[in-house]
Amino acid sequence: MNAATSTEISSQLITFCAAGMLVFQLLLVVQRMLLTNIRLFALQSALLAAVAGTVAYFYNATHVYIVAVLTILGKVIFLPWLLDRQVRRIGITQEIEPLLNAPTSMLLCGGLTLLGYIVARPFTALERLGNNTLGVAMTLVLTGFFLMFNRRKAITQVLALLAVENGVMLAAVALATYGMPLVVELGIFFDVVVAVMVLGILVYRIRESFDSMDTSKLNQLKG
Amino acid sequence: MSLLAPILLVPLVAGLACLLVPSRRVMAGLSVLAFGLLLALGIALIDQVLERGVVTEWGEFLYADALSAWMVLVISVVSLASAIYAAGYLRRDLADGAVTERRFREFYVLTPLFAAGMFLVVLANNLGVMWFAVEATALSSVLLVALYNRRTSLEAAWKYIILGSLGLALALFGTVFVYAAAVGPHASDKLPSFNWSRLMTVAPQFDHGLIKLAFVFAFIGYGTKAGLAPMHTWLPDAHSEAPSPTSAMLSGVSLKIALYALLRFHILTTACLGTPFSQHLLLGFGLLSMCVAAPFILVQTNVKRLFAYHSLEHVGIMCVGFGLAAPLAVFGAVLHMGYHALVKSAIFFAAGNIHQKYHCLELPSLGEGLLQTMPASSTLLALAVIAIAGLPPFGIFLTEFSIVAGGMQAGHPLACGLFVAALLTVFSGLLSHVAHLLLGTAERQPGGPSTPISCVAAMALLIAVLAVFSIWLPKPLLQLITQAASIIRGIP
Amino acid sequence: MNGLSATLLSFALWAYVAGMVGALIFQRAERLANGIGFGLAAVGGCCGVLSCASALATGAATASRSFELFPALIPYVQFSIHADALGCFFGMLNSLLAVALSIYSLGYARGYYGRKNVGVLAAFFCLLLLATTLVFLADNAFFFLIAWEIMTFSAYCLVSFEHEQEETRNAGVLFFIMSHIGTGCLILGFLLMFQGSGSYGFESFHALGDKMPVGQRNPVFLLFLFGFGVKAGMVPVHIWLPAAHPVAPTNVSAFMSGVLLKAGIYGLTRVCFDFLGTPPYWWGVTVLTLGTVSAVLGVLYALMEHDLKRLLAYHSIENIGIILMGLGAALMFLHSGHPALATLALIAGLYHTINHASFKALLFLGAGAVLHATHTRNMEEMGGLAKRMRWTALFFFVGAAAISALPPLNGFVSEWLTYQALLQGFGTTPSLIRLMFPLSGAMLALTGALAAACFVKAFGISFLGQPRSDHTRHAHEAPLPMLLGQGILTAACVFLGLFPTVVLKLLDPVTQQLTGQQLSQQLSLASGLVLAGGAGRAGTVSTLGITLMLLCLLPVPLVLWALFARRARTRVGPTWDCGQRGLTPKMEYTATGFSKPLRMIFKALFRPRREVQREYDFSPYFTTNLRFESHVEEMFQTRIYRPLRSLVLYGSRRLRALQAGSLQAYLIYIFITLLLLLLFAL
Amino acid sequence: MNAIISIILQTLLLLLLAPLLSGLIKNWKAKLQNRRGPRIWQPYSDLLKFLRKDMVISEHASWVFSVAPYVVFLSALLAGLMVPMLTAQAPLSLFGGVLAVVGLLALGRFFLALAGLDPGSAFGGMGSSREMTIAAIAEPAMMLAIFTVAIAAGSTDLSQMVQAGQGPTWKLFNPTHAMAFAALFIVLLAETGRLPIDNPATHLELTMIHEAMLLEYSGRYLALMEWGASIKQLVLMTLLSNVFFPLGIATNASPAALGLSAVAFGAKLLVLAAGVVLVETTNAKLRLFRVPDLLSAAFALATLALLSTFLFG
Repeated sequence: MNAATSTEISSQLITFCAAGMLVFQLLLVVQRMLLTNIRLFALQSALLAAVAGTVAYFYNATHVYIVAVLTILGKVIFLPWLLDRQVRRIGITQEIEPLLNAPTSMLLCGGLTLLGYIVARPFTALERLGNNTLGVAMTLVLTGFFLMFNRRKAITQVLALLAVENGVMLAAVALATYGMPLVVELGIFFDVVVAVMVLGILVYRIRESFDSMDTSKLNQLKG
Repeated sequence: MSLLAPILLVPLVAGLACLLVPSRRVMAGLSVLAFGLLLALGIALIDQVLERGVVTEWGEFLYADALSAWMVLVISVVSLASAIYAAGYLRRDLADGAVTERRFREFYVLTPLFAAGMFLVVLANNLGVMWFAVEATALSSVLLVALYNRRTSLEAAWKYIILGSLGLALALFGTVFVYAAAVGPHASDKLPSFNWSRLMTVAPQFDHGLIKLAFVFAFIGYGTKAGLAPMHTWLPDAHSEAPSPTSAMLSGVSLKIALYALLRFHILTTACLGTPFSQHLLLGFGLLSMCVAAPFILVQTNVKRLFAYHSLEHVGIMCVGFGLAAPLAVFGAVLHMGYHALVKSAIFFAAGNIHQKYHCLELPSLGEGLLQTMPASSTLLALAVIAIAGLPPFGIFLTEFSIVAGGMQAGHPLACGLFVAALLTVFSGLLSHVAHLLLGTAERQPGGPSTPISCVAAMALLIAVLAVFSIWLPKPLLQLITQAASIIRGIP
Repeated sequence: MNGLSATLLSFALWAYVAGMVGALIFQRAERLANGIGFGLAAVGGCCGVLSCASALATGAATASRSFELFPALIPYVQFSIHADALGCFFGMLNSLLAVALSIYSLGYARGYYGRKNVGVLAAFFCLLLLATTLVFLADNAFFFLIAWEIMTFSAYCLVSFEHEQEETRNAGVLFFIMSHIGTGCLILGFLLMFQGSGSYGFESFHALGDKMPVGQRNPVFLLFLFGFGVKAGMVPVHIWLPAAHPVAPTNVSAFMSGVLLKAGIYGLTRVCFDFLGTPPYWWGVTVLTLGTVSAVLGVLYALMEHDLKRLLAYHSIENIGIILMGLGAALMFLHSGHPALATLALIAGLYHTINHASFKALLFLGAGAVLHATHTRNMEEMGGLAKRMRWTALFFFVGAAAISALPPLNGFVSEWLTYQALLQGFGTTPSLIRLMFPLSGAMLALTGALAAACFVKAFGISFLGQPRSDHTRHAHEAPLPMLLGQGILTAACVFLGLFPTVVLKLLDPVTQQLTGQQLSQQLSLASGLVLAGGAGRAGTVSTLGITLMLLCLLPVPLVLWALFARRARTRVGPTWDCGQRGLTPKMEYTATGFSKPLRMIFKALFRPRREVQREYDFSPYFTTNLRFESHVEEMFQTRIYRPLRSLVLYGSRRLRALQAGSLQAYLIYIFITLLLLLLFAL
Repeated sequence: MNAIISIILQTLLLLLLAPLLSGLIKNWKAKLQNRRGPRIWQPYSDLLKFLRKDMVISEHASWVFSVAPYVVFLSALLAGLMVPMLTAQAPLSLFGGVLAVVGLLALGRFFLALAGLDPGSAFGGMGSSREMTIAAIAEPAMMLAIFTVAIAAGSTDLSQMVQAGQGPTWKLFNPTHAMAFAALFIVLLAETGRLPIDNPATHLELTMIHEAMLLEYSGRYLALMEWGASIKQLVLMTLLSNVFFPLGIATNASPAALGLSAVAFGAKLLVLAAGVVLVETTNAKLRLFRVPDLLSAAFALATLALLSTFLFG
């Protein structure tokens, strides 16, 4: 098939996946079951991998395949499994009452999405793959950020952090053509994994000495 | 001969070696040795840089200009001092049962890795790699912060890692934007390199809006790591809860490493936009940090937190210096990096000695008259405080003075007024706290063995170095700093 | 400045350095440390006096060039000094006190043997001397500020030398903070000038002068006025002074009020007359007003003190006020284009500067000797010391008479000159503002009279009458070095009083430099015997003549004795006291009682708090035990400084809520910052 | 040469005239109170008596006690030599003008007050405290009044002031002069320890001021003190009369002029004394804490005088 249609298809695919990621993000915001949150995150990462795959396929940039594979290995399989294990070991399944209740958070996320698109608007010219991926990425970052201070459980905060990471990666893959240089991609992936492991260690130690994972209990250091 | 690669490898090797060696003495000796070697390499690097201007290795993967060389020097000096200090300090901690064998080893493995990360930050040519290195320093230092495994230290570590990695995620976002700008609208199949050396050459063609956006994210991200208000909130916790050698490295260098990353973006942005956009951000947030630090210092009750906030203030000072962008100011700020690294580490060492003697750091319970109970450390602490308070003959007076002078040159009298006012407030707080801590008659004579010799030696070393370089800046060093300043001001 | 005095000067500086180092090296052997430190300081002082005096006398000071003291090894900096006339004048003052105080300290420091580290005391004293000398000679803003800061710092260390008492520590901290704030203003001021001149050198500042737009000169002036005013102890930023002077070791308090305050005066003179060009009118008005207020308030608060050293400290404020009156008047005359009058006023101010240095230091030394002998600063426990410490009493008396502006001593001369300047100032302007001159003159008169009252109290209560405590009863005369130190200053007071015209000659180069005028010819009549108050038929005075006449008239009473009282005998008996029996020290008038009338008259200002507690058995009319307490607290302390301090601390405590420990909150800070910056970037 | 002669003459004049003046005032007061009162030259015989008597010096007293009488006496005398009495040219005008006069009187007061404290008696201190207080609050009024005249004359030299006054500019009812004179008159009452500020006749412990300081003196020292006090009074009155009413003062040393000026001087003194007597007899002594009101009134008057120089040229 000719290039025109291929770009057509690719951009549609990418837009679709990005939108999906956004949807999962919003679900993540309202959902309070920890295990479900982890699943949602896994699905979001899968969509990210899909975006990467699309880019790799249609613009035959082979090294982006590596990104896709790494994403699947790391963010779709390994990290969810790790967190899942943590959660089961700790045996807490419910997130406690977040800072803002569901409707308010949804409203806020709507606002953030709007902001994301406003910020991203001037750069549509730069987007060759599907329009508004930058907007989506921006929104993912902002809402992930919101999710982070809206929740109290250590695990959810880690998830939120990873969601922000996803947003960044989306931007990396879709905005800057063909993803970043390979070194950087590897570095980022490696960092994310190590970060989560370190966080895991800390969560474990915190549970040891606080016998709870409620980070709002961590407020002895004042002034 | 190649220097950059060894500078990266030596600490890595040392760290990994510490995983294997059995004896504690060997570990301590090894790290001191490694950092001593690094110092030598750093000094050698200065010559090379002054000679060639820019040193690159591994096919442009590693890159060192005057600024990097200066940072390398600062890192290696402080790390050496803290290695010397740690030798006595951790032995004492082990004896007190503050740390276990395992944690002891952990310290000696992680500290060199931490250092290695910092070296990579300043030597990386690729902005993405630089980001990766910063994240690495964060991850390696987190476990050091949590070393004592107290509730408070875990809390501090948690806040540090969460805020830190969030910030770094944002920084990555900014990096991505820069890359996108580098790629430019017309995509070619050939991947453009993401190397600093190349970016600077093509900076002016970048998309302005994108670079602005990039700088905002990078500013928030690296600013968080550099402890700029209002992203500084992790800083007092982490710095006060970490073991003193680590606090010294955190306050002394790692803040400046993040600042270095920020500066790279600042240079890029200014080169691209040609407007003082980034300067204004630096100036504003610098002043904000100083003003935020001041009240916390006035009413602080914990010695280490006191000096942690003081570091916040000094980060602010440097940012103001860079933001004013006048030759004098930038020169002062660059020099300030070095002086502050020396003094602040010495101060945290003193805090560590106090803690090991009194087993607490709360000013009220410490009481007064430390000059009597621990004369050596107290005298050195007094000297360090004189220096950090910006009193002559120590160099910080010179740097702060020239920053203000630069501000006047650049025509920001109000900013200068605010700057001086913040300095005065901080001075008042610092002086009243320290005077009441050191002077007077001690009610209780704390027991326990006297401070290990190495703990005092490290302080003395730093203060001596400071004193010497306050009144005498050797030609090459001066040249280096001037070059670094001109790099920051975007004059290659 | 010619070779000889230059070498002498460098010799003095080296002596101070050597003294400092030596004292530190030998601090274990305290006698040796004392001897080396203070001995070398004295030597350096002598060299300094010779050097500066010769430079002024030979006029070498006017011709002197600025030269590099030592090459700077750090960029943007020069350590250049320039012993010009003004610098030499203050340097002379500094060295003079250095001699007297160091000799005094040789004896005074013995009191610390075994208790404190005398070596450190001597070392910091030498450092202080070094720093002050450099402050007066520095020719470069950066170098000046370095010397200034070292001076402040060493002064702080000396003030908190006896840091065992809480009071001392707090006073030291207050002093350091206040003067550091002052320094901040100085830095800003200098750098504002630097902005105009593009160099730190004083030469360039001088060249800048009028070229600077007034809109820019005004803030500079205000900054300098505040910065130097703090150091000089000008009301309302004097607050540190009465706290710090009493608690310092006496030789240090003497040096502080003798020289340290004068550093502020030096700076003000240097800036206003040398740098800032022709002053706007309101500068002079401000300085004159502040001077008057300082003078009156200083002496009034001094009257309320019964702590001898605090009393003296408040008098320093008063005298600084008098000096500022001279300077302010000079500024006004400069504006209205009367250089000769300006010179007269300037001379009055500078003359009073050196006078105050001599007699205030003398008084402090006396107080130190008393403290040394009686171990108390509280006048209520003294009395009858004139018989136990004859020499100290004599010296203190001379100082008291001098500071009360009594002829023929030096205080009288400088105040006389001030009066002259103020009176002749009346004609300089048609506007209503000219009323300021006689009115501030009247205030000066009030100040003088109150000072006299205060020193009648100070001398009378502590040296006359009967001893009020055992310590005082067994007081002994101070050791020889201490007396020697006081003697030198007494001689200085008398000389400055009797031979004003000589001093005026020394002042010529200074005024030449600052206002381009030399008045010593006009002001000295009858070959220097008589001091004239300016050209034409303005008044004249001759302290020497007065003294001689008093001696000449002495025969009158003696003749009367010879004529009538040949057979009259004199015998010593108990005090009559209207026939009361058993007079005890308790019945003597107390210091508090002495100042009671003035306390009542100025009630509105002092707002004295008095607590009377009476215990009685059966009827309130038969009191068994009575306790009376009366405090006067300083208005500025209670109205301005304390509220300000507590406000700041309160605000800071509230701000700590920002760091409440909640991670969520911290994240929100970052989030909000991010959003704001995004909007900013758009 | 004739400078020395004039000095000697004026010294004698001061020494001899002073007691007479106080005697006169005492006598006239008595007359106004329908008493016979002491003879005019009673003070002379008092002084002689004191001179002849033995004296007792307190055991607590120090050297100040014995130096004070000389200083008080001599400073008053020297101050007198700086004030023009008969000739416009005061013998010692070169050695100091009005400021020096004030300074010398202050010197005397300083010693007097110290002498009051010296024997450690209960009353001396009270006396000196009050003396210094009143002097202090009288000082600004006095100075301001003097300044107004000095400014008009353009000099602080008394002879200059007198000559300037003699000039054509002098008007009897110049408001400036009138107010300044009034102010200075009140100060005179305060300085010479007259009613309503102090009662020279009393020895009631709690009300006296000047006398309280002399309590411990006896014999020839007391004589010097009293004499010094009266000389001071004479000096001040001369100052007042000659500066404000420089009528008939001899500008040259011709006998005729001197005679005329002597007459004029005597007349002026008599008038002034009469004024003092009137005030003393018609007023009761003020409470100590009411004195400031009086003196502040004097200060206000002096300020008004100053203002009027500004207003009326």
